[in-house]
Amino acid sequence: MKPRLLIYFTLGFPDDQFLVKLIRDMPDGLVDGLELGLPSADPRYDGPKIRLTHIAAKSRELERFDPVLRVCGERGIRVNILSYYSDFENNERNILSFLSRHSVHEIIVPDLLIDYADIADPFLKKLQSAGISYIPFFNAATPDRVIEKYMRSTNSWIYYGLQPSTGINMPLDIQSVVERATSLLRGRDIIFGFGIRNGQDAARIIEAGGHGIAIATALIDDINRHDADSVVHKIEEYRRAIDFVV
Amino acid sequence: MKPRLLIYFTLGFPDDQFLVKLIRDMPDGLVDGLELGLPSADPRYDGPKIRLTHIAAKSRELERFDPVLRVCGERGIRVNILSYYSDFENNERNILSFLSRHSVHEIIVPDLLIDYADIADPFLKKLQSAGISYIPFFNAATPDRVIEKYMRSTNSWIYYGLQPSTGINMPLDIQSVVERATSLLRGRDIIFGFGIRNGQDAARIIEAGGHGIAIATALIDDINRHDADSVVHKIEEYRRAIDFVV
Amino acid sequence: MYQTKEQEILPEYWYNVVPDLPEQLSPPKDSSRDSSSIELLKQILPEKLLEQEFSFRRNERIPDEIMDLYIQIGRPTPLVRARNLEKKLSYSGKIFFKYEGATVTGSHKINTALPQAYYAANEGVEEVVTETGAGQWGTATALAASLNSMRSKVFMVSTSYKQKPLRKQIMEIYGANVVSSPSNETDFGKKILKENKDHPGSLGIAISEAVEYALEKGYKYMLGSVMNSVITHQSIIGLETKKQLELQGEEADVMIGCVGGGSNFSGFAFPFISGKAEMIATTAEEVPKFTHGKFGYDFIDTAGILPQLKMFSLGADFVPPGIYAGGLRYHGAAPALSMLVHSGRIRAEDVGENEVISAMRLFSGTQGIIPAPESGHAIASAIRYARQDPASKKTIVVNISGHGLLDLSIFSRGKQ
Amino acid sequence: MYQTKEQEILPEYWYNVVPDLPEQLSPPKDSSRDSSSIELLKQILPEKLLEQEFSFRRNERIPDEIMDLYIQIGRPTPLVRARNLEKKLSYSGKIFFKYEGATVTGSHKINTALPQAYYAANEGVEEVVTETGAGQWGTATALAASLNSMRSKVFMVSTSYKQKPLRKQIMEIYGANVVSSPSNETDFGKKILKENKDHPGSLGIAISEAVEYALEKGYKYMLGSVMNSVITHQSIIGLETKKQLELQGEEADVMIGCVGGGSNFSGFAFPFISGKAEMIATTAEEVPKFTHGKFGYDFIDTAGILPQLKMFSLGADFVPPGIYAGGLRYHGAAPALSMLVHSGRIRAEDVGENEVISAMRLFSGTQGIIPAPESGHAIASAIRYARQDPASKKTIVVNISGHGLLDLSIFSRGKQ
Ligand SMILES: Cc1ncc(COP(=O)(O)O)c(C=O)c1O
Ligand SMILES: Cc1ncc(COP(=O)(O)O)c(C=O)c1O
Repeated sequence: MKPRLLIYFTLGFPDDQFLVKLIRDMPDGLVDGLELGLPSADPRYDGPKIRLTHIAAKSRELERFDPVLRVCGERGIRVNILSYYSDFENNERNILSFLSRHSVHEIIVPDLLIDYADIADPFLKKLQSAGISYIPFFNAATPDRVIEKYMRSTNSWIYYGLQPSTGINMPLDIQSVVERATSLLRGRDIIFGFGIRNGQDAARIIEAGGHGIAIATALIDDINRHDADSVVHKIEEYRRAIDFVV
Repeated sequence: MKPRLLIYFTLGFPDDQFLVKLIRDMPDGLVDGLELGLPSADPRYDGPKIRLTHIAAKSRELERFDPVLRVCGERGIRVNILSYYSDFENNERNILSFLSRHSVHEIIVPDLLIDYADIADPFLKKLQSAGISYIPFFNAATPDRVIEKYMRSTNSWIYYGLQPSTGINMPLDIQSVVERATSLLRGRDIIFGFGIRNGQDAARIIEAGGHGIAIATALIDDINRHDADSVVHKIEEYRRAIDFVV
Repeated sequence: MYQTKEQEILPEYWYNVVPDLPEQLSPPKDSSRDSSSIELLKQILPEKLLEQEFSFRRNERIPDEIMDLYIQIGRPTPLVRARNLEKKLSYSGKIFFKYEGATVTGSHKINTALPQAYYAANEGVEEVVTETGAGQWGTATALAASLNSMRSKVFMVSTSYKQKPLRKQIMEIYGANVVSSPSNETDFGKKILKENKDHPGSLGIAISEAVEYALEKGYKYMLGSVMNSVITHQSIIGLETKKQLELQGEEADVMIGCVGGGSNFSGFAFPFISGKAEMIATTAEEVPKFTHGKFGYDFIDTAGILPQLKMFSLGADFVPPGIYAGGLRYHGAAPALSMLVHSGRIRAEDVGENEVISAMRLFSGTQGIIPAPESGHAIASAIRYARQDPASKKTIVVNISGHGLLDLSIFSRGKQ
Repeated sequence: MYQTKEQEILPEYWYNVVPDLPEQLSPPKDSSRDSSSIELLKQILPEKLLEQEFSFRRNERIPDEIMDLYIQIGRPTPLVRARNLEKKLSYSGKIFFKYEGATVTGSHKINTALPQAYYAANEGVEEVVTETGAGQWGTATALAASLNSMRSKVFMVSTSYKQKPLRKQIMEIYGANVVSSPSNETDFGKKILKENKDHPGSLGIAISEAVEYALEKGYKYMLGSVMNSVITHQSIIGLETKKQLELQGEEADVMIGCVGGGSNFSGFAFPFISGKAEMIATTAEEVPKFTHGKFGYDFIDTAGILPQLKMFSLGADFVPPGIYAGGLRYHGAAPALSMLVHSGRIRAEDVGENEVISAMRLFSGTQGIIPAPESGHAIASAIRYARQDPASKKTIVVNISGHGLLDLSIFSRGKQ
């Protein structure tokens, strides 16, 4: 199967118009999906660059983001939403109706299994009854029994973080991390994210058996400069890198 | 074979008359032999009691001891002479003629292998040419190679000291000492001496495989008191103790 | 130790508990909004160490070079049945102790100092920097540096620097450059000295100075506890213990160790975490992080240069009383250990000075070993346990993290 | 040490060299004409010890109870290949060291203290008495007494008493009653103090006091070296070493140890005496008993209460310079060892303070162990040997009789 390329944007950063334009003008088939982050008051597992996008996004009124979601729908780009549980908690109804309004059926909640493990089960039930699929967010620190448990309660693909937080670049043996993840999560598609620095890293992930990559921090500077061409150019590089492998 | 009983006297102690009388009056067959010590200026391996007999004996003129040796001859009692090498060295000719005068063919030299090991070989040659048999004096401290060597250069019986010096009573596991000696000296008769305290000890030596015992310090007090009856009485006790075993 | 049979006891891999935790470990947290103190680690820690820190492989292969050094410094350390102590306590079960004091530097600290120094040396670093409180970590660092042909610099908490001349001397014998902290060699130290020129120092301050110094000079910093990779290295204690028990046909019912930053306890106990053994983590009554601390994010160091960790803590600015067991004065405890105490898998226990000293006397008089005062806490817990039910048949295994030959003064404190 | 495989290394029998000597050992000699100082031994030494002393069995079975205690105190001790030292010296052969510092009391002395105390306790004795110079023997005695539920009294040479408070403290932790010698508790001590109230003391004087005290009170005296039974007990060092080398497929070409009274050297080397290994007995340049002493009868103690022994001696009234290595200050050396040096089987070598200190520094920096200054002499000889012919393929085995953690001050003496 063709390796998948996911791109992350924080909603509201740098502004809604830029994101709408960027997505609208994106070449056909360049990305396999978008991961859209709801701006958070406490993006604790994000590195300084993405942290900045949350701060910059300021407002958390979800209606503001409708145009971005709409253009995704128009272009047929698959979307999932990322929300910290700390935000979801206080804004549950709005978020759920935002998802349903845009027919988004997938959500990533990066802090759920870490800081809210004890209420994760009722939360997942709630998502289920709202028809939303929970995409487990795992990383190298996720214990086996946690992985086993959430593999049983969902049949979604998996988002796997390579680094302890986004954007930072710790020394990493990509091969061994990816191999461990794919062997633990046999039978599931795994998209790797967090700290992919360049096409080489991306290719190595696919070579090691990963099913796709997610890119975020690498694009922030260009987005911040409203430089859509450059963003697309970078995305194309990643695309080539992973397609080349197969 | 009947266990042998050897009695040691220091020549000249307490005086020649007493020794002559004691030996002359001794019951037939009570002892199997006498070991007669030449008084020494430095009886270094004797305990305080026998040391005293050497001091008391004073004179070292050997002619003085002729009567004692003569009565032994008359009674047919087998005799060997004990001389420290330190005395022999300076008095060689006299001692050799004393031995030949009384047809004594056996000599014990307790310090030879310890303090004079380096000149032991020529000394043994000299004895041999004088027709005198060297009785090895071994004890628990004698190294195996020393035992082997002197076993080869003589075919005498062996005198085996149980204690580091005469007369003292160190704690002793008689059984193990005797067994070790008899196994090392297989084929030779071994007479055990030094520190046999009582009939029980004596019996234990024979039981463990010893061929005989030598008694000395145990009699000194009685000899010193000129108490011949008591001396004979004690000797009889040892006789009974070792004869009883067989 | 050092026997031909050492290979039977030495593991080939270190064990990282993280994949076996009941819940996911919270990642370290940046302290500031727009810079990454996590990325700062890259400047002061060897790359290979960070790779270990964040990849959380259950089994981490021990490089051959480190294995050789482990053997040279006295691994495997002995696991001893404390028969004399059992008798003295009329305890019906068995008491074993794992004795880390048998390493040449006298404590478990060398277990992580060696790989850290080795990784640094492999990156061409010429000098490593660290702090020390009780002196054990500085000693281990100094030897590890010497064995890897590097210089070492040790910021030694001022009170210890004054009270423990022997410790300083050993570090110097191993070639270390030892300075009293707070010192005039860092901005942070200068600032503190300016406020109070007789400041007694603290571990948090000394860490801050060492990190600042390493950053400034481009040297590598060596961390003695708390971090997960350190605990992974220390797992050699528990892995050996496991094998040693196995070879004797024994099984641990209770495992006891003392907690400063948590490295000796975790290294000892974590390899048994999936089993049924009861576990007791003993802290000093004066530094009751588990029983009186808060479970949440807090700073590793006082200056707040390093990231925050989610752990039990009494606060990074906690100033501990001048207790005799310098190694237990740290305000926090390693995240994985904190989680397991929080979850109830590991029980925490505080013991006070008098109980510790009489436990140490009892132990020395029966087993002959003079334990480190830190380890004395574990011994006190073990004795407490055995006394509660002398008829019990349980097998107690206690970790003795170090010897106390250079801390003898503590015994005078306990004199009646 | 303490491994399951300990049984593979621990011997079942001690080895007594006497049956294998080239010549017969001269017996002890009474000092007076009309009393027996040999028989006096019966009053102050346990019967079983004397029985061993004078029966000279080649193989002396180690009682089970003592075997258990041996394991408790850390036997077998490690035999370590000093790879780092080899590298540092660019030595082409191998260097192994046997490390007696790994026992809980930190030196080989416990090897004989345990059986002596055990025999005394078996005879119902309530208190054992001894002297100590460097402190190692007193420490071993104190623990051995405690493990056998007896009291202990230690006459500690006055200079050491003042200079080594830590040593005194350890003995007290083990329950010993430690007094400075010369003391007011014996007639001999009083006499000496009367002549010079600041007398620095000596080992000979302390032995005399301990013997007098034991005689007076009906206690048993513990002797730390020189006697043949002591050397027999110490043979456990060499027997373990032999087995450990064997298990590794190695053979000793050179064996090196330091000599005070001769017990650690003899215990280490004698089990190899029938082989071909070269042997070097190292003494302190300041106490050159073999190179400048006389081979003949001399007193064990200064007061002349005990019998004389035929040995190399500098004279029982020899007052050694105040050297750092207290354990090497004794005037004589065990008779069997003296004989073998006299016969040429063992080569004697003197080394001086500077050479010793730099050898110790080299050893500590490469192997991590802080050796006792006494053992530093053996290390110096080993390094000398390796440097003489670095291309040699010989296997050097050196005995490190103790650790020097409580003697660190010596390193300051060696500072440039
Ligand atoms: C002997 C000893 N034990 C225990 C500790 C406590 O540290 P940790 O909890 O990391 O093992 C220390 C720290 O210095 C120590 O030196
Ligand atoms: C560590 C150490 N080594 C060596 C010696 C010397 O004694 P010996 O020659 O009897 O082994 C001593 C004596 O105190 C000692 O403490």
